[in-house]
Amino acid sequence: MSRVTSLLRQTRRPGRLGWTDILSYGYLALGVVLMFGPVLWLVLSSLKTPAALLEFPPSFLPLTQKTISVPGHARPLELHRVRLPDGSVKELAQVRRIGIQATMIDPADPARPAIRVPIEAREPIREIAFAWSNYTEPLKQFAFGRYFANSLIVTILATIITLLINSMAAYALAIYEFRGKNAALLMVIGTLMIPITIVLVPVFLVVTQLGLNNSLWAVILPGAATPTGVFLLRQYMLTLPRDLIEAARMDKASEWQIYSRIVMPLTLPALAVLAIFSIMWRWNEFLWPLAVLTKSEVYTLQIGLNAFQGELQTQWHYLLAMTVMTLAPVALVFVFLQRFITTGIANTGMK
Amino acid sequence: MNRRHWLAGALVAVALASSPVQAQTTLRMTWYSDGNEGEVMRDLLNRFEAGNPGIKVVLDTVPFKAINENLPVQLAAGQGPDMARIVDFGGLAKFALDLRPHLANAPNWEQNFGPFLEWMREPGNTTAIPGYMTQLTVTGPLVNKTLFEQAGVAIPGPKATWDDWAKAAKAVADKVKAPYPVAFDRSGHRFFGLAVSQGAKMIGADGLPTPSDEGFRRAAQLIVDWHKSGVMSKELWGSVSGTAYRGANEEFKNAQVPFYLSGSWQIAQFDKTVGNAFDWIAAPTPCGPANCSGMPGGAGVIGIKATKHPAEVAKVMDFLASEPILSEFYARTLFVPGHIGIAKKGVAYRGASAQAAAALKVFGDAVGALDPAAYRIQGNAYSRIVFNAAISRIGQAVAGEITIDDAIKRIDADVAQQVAERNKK
Amino acid sequence: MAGLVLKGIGKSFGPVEVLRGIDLDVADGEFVVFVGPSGCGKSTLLRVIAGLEEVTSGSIRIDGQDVTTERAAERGLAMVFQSYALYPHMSVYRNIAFALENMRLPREEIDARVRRAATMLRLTEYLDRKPGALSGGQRQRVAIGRAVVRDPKIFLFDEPLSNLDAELRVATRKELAGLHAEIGGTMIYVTHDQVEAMTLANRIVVLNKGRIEQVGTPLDLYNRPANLFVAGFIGSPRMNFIRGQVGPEGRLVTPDGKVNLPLPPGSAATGEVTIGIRPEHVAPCSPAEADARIAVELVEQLGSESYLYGTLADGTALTLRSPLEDPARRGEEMPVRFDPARLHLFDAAGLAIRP
Amino acid sequence: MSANGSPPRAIPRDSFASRLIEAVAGLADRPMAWIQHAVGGRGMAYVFLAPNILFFGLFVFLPIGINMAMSLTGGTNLFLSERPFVGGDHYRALMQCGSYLDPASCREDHFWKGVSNTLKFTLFQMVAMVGTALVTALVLNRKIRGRGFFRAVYFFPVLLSPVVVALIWKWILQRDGLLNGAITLAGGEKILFFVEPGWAMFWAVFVSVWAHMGFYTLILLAGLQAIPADLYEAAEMDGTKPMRVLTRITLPLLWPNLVVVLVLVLIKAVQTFDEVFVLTGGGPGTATLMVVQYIYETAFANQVQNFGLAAAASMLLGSLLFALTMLQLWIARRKAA
Repeated sequence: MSRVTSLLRQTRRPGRLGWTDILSYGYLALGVVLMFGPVLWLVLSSLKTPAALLEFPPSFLPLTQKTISVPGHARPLELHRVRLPDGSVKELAQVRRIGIQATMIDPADPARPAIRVPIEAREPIREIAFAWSNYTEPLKQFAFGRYFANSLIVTILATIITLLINSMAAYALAIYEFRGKNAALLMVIGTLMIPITIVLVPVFLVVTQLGLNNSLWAVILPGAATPTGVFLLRQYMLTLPRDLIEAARMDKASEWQIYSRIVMPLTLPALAVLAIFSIMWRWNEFLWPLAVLTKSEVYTLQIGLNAFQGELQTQWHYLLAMTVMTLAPVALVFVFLQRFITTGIANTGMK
Repeated sequence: MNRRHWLAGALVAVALASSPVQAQTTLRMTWYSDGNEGEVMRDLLNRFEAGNPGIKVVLDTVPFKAINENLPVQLAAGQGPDMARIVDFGGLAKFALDLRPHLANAPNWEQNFGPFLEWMREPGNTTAIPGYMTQLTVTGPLVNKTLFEQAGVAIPGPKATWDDWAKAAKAVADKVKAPYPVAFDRSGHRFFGLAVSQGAKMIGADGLPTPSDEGFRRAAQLIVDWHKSGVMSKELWGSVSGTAYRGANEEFKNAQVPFYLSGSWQIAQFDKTVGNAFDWIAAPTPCGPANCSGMPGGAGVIGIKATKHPAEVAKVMDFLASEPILSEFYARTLFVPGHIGIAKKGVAYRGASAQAAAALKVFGDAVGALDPAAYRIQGNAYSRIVFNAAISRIGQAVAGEITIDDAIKRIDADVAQQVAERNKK
Repeated sequence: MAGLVLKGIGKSFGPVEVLRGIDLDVADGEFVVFVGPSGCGKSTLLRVIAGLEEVTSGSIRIDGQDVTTERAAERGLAMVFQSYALYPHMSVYRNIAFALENMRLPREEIDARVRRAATMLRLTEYLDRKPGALSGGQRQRVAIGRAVVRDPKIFLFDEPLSNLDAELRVATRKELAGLHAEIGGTMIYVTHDQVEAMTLANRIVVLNKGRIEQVGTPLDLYNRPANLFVAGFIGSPRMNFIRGQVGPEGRLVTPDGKVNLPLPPGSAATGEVTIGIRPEHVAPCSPAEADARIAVELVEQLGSESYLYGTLADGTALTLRSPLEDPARRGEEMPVRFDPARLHLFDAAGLAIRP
Repeated sequence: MSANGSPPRAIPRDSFASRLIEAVAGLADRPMAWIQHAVGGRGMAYVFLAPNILFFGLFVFLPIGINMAMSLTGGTNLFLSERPFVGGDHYRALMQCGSYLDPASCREDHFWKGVSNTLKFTLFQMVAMVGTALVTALVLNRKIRGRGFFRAVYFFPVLLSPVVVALIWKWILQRDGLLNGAITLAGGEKILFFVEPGWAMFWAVFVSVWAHMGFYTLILLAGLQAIPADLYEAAEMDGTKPMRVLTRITLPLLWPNLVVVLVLVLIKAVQTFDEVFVLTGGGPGTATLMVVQYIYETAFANQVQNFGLAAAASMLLGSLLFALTMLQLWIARRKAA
């Protein structure tokens, strides 16, 4: 019974593995498979040839048809495992296939006359091969470097602006008493729930009137003031001791100095959380950039990458490979800031 | 101080990134790609630039979604490129530039693009030359010959009916355990590939759409019935909502579809990805009570009215639409030509296998067999409204959410409402 | 260094009046302690002086200059907070230097001042540490150091010792006294602990419900409390209060007549009075000398002395201090005598009746 | 914050970030000092608020105003000046229903279907999300070896874009996907997940739980770790049954965090669009068509881009969201009181 209790709290009997522990580890192991598996699947899929991508049942690893060069044949021939009429199984190379009949020869003895095999009797022999061309081809085709740089500029500048103006507003709303404070708070909270998707057209109109179309600012500015950001930072700042701010005031710090030297450094965990979300959001943003960026010089990675989606065809092999490329920076950010993120969220006054 | 310099440098860099240096006349063409046509176009444009040092053409490749969803908004806002590759000719006609005054040889254009120019013009206008066709598409069936052979079922002949094909495909599928005996792209355009042969006209005397005529009903009924009897799988028509497109090309490549109603644009890709896995052919469109016609369609490049350089745009267009260049474009992209002169001469497709070349020939011939009604439907300014309403509602009927009668009532209502909205001034 | 003049200070938070009509003169170099029960307004008054709260009415003059509307930063004061309010992300050095940096003093000047303060407060070896790595007493000294380097016109202390344990509190109290002796600045100190007030102050200001009850030197307050509140607040254990009246023959008598005391000579008291007597001025005695008898309820033995808690016949609690180690047992009845010279009398309004 | 002057959180010593902030902020010291001199210390509140309000005004409030104007005008033109005034036509069209309980009876049946799907999705998702996050948080709250690693594992999908998440799962769940491959391998029949309305909704919920659960787990975990251990020890001394410990100690003390999670899940669920759209395309039929998808398609994907109708629908959705926000505020107030 106390073991069940311990499931509900944090202590484990030292040195003993109870069934609750086994249950927990089982759950966690399942979690690892469930959480990482799909992403691993994406990565492996991105290394498959277009044909292998569509195969069923799908193979986990990227496999391709094994071929062999046979003297007397200009092109390498496909290798198959063939069940012969006498019941024996042999590895043969396919010279040609017409309808449901395949013509095959023994690669070890190409001089022997070819035999005809019904196609059900042969099974392709395959080997692991990574289709790196999924990566190299699109890199040649589209200006990955430029799109990457644009995405980077958008992400970094937008995040800096977001952090700055939202923390300033949060500071004003957390620290000062002033006329209109409640109205400002209500405005912030009232718009907390409005998704940008539903006001896309009016925002487009505003941006167009400001003459920002086809400039990265059109992507950077509109989302910079986020109610979520203000709300999150304000909640955190409310937990800072007022004494600190008053002490700073006694120490002849100007209001700006109090904000920048005292409050900002102490709000770092919350800022880190907002930064992470801003980075993720900006890096992944698609619908809005698509609406305001039409010149390829200013494309972000997401637009460039989705250009593989045509009207009638989607070049999945390229799309998946480029998706993996855009995931790489995300994974990096995650690896380096993981601790910050996880402890940061825990501490952001989400209470 | 250093820090400040660095910051200023960064800001300048950003400013530069967002305002490119203007060299000569730079024209922009918004483009989308299904396959290699973007590369080919770039190559041709390079050739143009070499011959015309004063003009530079930038190709802005976007997801197709942006062509249909964002480009209209950008054009409406007075933004947008100098040229664009589009498919909704009727919807964007009001933004199109009339190239005629700037063209060296306008009659030549009329001669070779005549029927398609009508698609691109605003209603009532009979003279404008808005652009040219980067491809003509024509709907038609692609057949997995190997599956038919494995099942031992004979492939229906040239004048076979829809019913013949449905029966044959079902028989094949049952034998070889293919989950999709008949597959249709979930697309209004493809639906009309069936509906035209059932006698659908779509357009009333006043030029406004009247979707639910007899032929339309018959076609809709057929689609729903085929789903009920297992000839079609709900996977395509029943699995998504609204106007979403779903193709069965992946399933076809995986040898799960004996009969796939799609169109000429699939050929290049199938040639590349099916490879040696099975044999496939293109077949003529099956016959209905009215005719054996499929639907024409296609994509074209138009000039945009708001351009500051109409003469230069015309120059580029003239180059791209010229016979040798366009012929090369079709040949390298394996597109069915949307140029009457080239179509007559035939295109020497490059790098196409015998199989693909044969299929292209079938589709080329199919162009000749198109019913005038099919052209009228494609050229009507409201056609896409009807296409979208049709798949959205028939999709619901296929999913079993509404009856076919309700679906048709809804289609009429949807179309009427949208037409009214468009004509609200 | 500077003096401080408060005139008619009033402060309200919405409908709640926290301070009313405070008048106070603090001389240059004086150590003034504000005491009072919690909620009496002493901290608010300190914050008003600091400039952290705006007054609702009245004026504040520092060094002869009206600073009523000036912000905290401009008043040239330094404050030590109850929580110390050290900047957790800065080293001790930066904590102390922060204000000097804000004043844009030259680097060398800042460094010299910080080091001088650190030496004085024995913080030199901790200058690189973050406040989180310091003990309570060290943090306290950093907070003081932060105030000292500024060379402020007035030092303000807001219950600076309340977060220290008893032993450290006594030690730090002495250090503070030493500091005042050494630098001689004007200091205003808020506490609810009367021992701190008594030991540190030149003058004590007793506050209650937003008003000043009495201002005076510690002994003044102890020996001549102006009213019942001050009498009860200053001194520990607190003063005994017995309800009584001035009898016809000029004696103080309780309603039940069991206590009967001579009226102090020259007293003007008449009618209903409250008799106040501190525990140390009540002593056990022989039955013959007794002014009253108490039933002993609790005996606290502190070693050097003992406190006896008992009740008079009418139930009034009475505490007395006895130098004896074992003066009585619980339940015993004990005769006690009051020192007649140390009786305090208060009228019905609670004001002291002075001869 | 404890009163003994300990730092509020462990801050890395003179971290690079704080030094950077300090250096950059230093550049603004003098200008800001002048501004403060001009507007006074209290006026600085408005100065701090100003940039945000400016951005908010330009990119949130102005658009909402334009949206409102758009909802009262018709046609396909973009600029308000070119759009004819139609009054409440769009609202009337949206509200025209035989019965509000039956979306099919409405003129704009897809709008109401979207509303009803969104409500369904929100309800299922809230239960599933909070349930899974709670269980995961409880497990992670134990003294588990490699806790940081597992915490990261569950959090990782939060960082993926909704489109990528949906793409991955679509790839897994389609007829010829990984899951059906596994089912076939195990001897089962392929399941057409996107053809069965029930399955489609299930996977829509599942995938969104998969993608966002990690975030809520962390919030709940923080709450669990804030519960004093001696409460559990006291409960154990009292011989409290484990279920009672959960229901009488853990859950009540976790309540504030649970409220936050519930509210956030609610907000996100109502806004759901791209994730579900890419995964199921709103199908089968219209079984997973969300209201935001309806708005998006009305404004963009339909050939006649009906900005007016979309704007009207978004105003309706907006008011619903506003009401929900106020409800949240009210709950928060009550909690505080």
